[in-house]
Amino acid sequence: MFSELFLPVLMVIFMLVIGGYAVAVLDRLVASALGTPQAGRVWLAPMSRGAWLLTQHANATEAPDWRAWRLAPALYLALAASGLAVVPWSASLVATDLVTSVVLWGSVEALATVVIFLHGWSANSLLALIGGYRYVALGLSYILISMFVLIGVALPAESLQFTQVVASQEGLWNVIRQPLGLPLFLIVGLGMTFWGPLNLADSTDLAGGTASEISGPPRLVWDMARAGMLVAFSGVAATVFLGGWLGPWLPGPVWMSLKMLAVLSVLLLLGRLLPRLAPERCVTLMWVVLLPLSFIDLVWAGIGALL
Amino acid sequence: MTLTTLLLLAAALIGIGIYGALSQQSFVMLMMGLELILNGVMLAAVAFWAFSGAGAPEGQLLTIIVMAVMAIEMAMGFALVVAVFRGKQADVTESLTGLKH
Amino acid sequence: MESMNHGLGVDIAFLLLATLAVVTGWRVFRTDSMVRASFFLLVSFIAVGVIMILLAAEYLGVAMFFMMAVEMTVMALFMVMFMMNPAGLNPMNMVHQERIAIGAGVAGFLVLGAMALLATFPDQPVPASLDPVRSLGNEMLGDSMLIFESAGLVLLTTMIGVVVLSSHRGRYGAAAEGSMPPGLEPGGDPAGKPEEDEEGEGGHHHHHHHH
Amino acid sequence: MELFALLIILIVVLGAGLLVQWLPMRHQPRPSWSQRVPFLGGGTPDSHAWSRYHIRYYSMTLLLIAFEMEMMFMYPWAVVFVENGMKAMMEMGMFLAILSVGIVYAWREGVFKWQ
Repeated sequence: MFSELFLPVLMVIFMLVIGGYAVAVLDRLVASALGTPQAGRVWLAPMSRGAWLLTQHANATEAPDWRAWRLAPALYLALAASGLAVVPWSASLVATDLVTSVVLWGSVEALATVVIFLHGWSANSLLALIGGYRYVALGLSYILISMFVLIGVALPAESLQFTQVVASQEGLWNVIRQPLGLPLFLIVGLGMTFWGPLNLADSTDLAGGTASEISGPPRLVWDMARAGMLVAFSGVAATVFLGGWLGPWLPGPVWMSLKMLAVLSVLLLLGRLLPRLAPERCVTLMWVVLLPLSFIDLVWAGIGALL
Repeated sequence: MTLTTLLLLAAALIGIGIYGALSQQSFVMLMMGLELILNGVMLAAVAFWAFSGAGAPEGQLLTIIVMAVMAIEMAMGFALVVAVFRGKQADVTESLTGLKH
Repeated sequence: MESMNHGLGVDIAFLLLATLAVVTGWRVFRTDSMVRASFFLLVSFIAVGVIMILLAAEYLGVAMFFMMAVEMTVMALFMVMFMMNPAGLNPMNMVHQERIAIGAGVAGFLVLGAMALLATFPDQPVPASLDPVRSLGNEMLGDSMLIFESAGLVLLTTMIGVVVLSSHRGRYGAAAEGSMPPGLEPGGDPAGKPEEDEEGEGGHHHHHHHH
Repeated sequence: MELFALLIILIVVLGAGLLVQWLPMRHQPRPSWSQRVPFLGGGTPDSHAWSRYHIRYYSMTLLLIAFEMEMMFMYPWAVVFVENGMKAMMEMGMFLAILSVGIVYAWREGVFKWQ
């Protein structure tokens, strides 16, 4: 009972909390390394910001869709949790080892679009709504790229299960076997959490976009959910491209954490370094440039799997 | 969870879908009724596959085909709505007298 | 994965999911907000998807999530584009021939329900050793290859049809240029939406109220 | 059991997300009406944000629905790809060709231009 039910739940919650904190700290470290001074101590600042948000007065708009407005951040957090739940830490240490976990992750990406749109919609405020509409254009574009890339890694594994995908990388990691896969997938990750260059939903030119009207506890949940989704994404990326728990000397979960941290740092660095894309260019870029690249990735993966 | 209860649920979904498809004036809402009907059909197909098909893959294939029908219906339906709307500025079925004759 | 000899937990889960599917399916036609309506429909689909997962059709259930999430988002966008009152700030009723519709719905339910209750179906559950995804894949590459290929072609036709019907911006420029005001900016004011023409035409009984 | 664990995870996290919002805000008074005007970068709103709105990228969304249906076929195909060898490879070629024709056509017609 304990190992089957409580352990997975505890594991996922622990990962959400620790991962969210790690994202906040890493982002500050990256920012100060790049020359943006950060107020407060790097290790304490996320905590104090969280505590401040928790006690802050929550804003409201004139006639929001209350239920959807409060549900959307919590649902986004729950999606991040279900993404983390399918990430394997070792051959046996998986919160939920579904047979179709690759497809489940695809569904998480699709449902994230719904939740983010709902978040922008429910505030009944123009800027938030524009953020929501923009995000849908982006979300519907990257979902195909992500599916092609993930089908590419499922080919050599002959399975839609993440544990099998990792097991198929015993000899050679997918990042080398399918060189186009990881870069394309990282773009998806930035899109999904609307981080850095792909921040169309909550961008500053919309005064915060879908999050422009929320403050206090709802904002805390929203920020945590975004960070949690980034952690879940880096877990999936480390699993499917960097060989998951595989590695010499160290135990599996340690390798996994190290790989996740590496993916996270790359993502946060990219988020700080790349310029933000104009939303109307995004759709063309995704469909005309990146989607054909993901076709090439799939053909590459197919030939590689047959040889 | 038996085949009978599953089919009853499917019947309920189809019934609500029929109501929606017949009663709504708007194209888009009408399409929602159709989707709900197909939802019930898919559930029934999977239920038959699970309980009385002995695991024949055709049951699953049927569900996928229903899903494809749904996607095509939706894509073409919306494209038609856009085309008609652009021509007539109408989105309500009753104002489409031109299509009747 | 639970097989056919499932326990009480599965039954309770099924009951809850069935209620959720029916109630949200009903709410679709009973809510004022069109965006809410499409997301209610999404919840109904998700509940059915979870039931499919309980029935061991794990791939179909999970695939239902992503297919329907995308379809319902698109549905919501089209609601916003075409409905008078996408948000439900004021109540509205866009129903015609309601009695007939209710009658047809109830009749449909009764006929199908009677079939479910009275007919006897063979009792051949899925064998526990079957891998549903693998069998589906082999079917699609084996006996049902033709269906698979024709589905691909039909979808291509759909894509082209969709583009032909809905794209107003051909490769030689906008089709409606000159007859409609151009948009101001992406995501900006809804310029170019033909609302004024519509009011003048008198085809609608529902007016959009601004607060 | 795995599904049950996933369900518990979902419920616990969703509940936590709602509790973190609800608990501190239980006793908070709602902001006054004048404070509840949506932020428009200095502008004053004259209507609700929820109105009819022409979404410029709608052709792309319709294209996506057809596309995604093809993806539905590709997941089970991926599982049996290695078993079927060349036959599966041909299938993939056909599928990608169809999709590419769709994309190229839509691109030429300007579907991916937004605005």
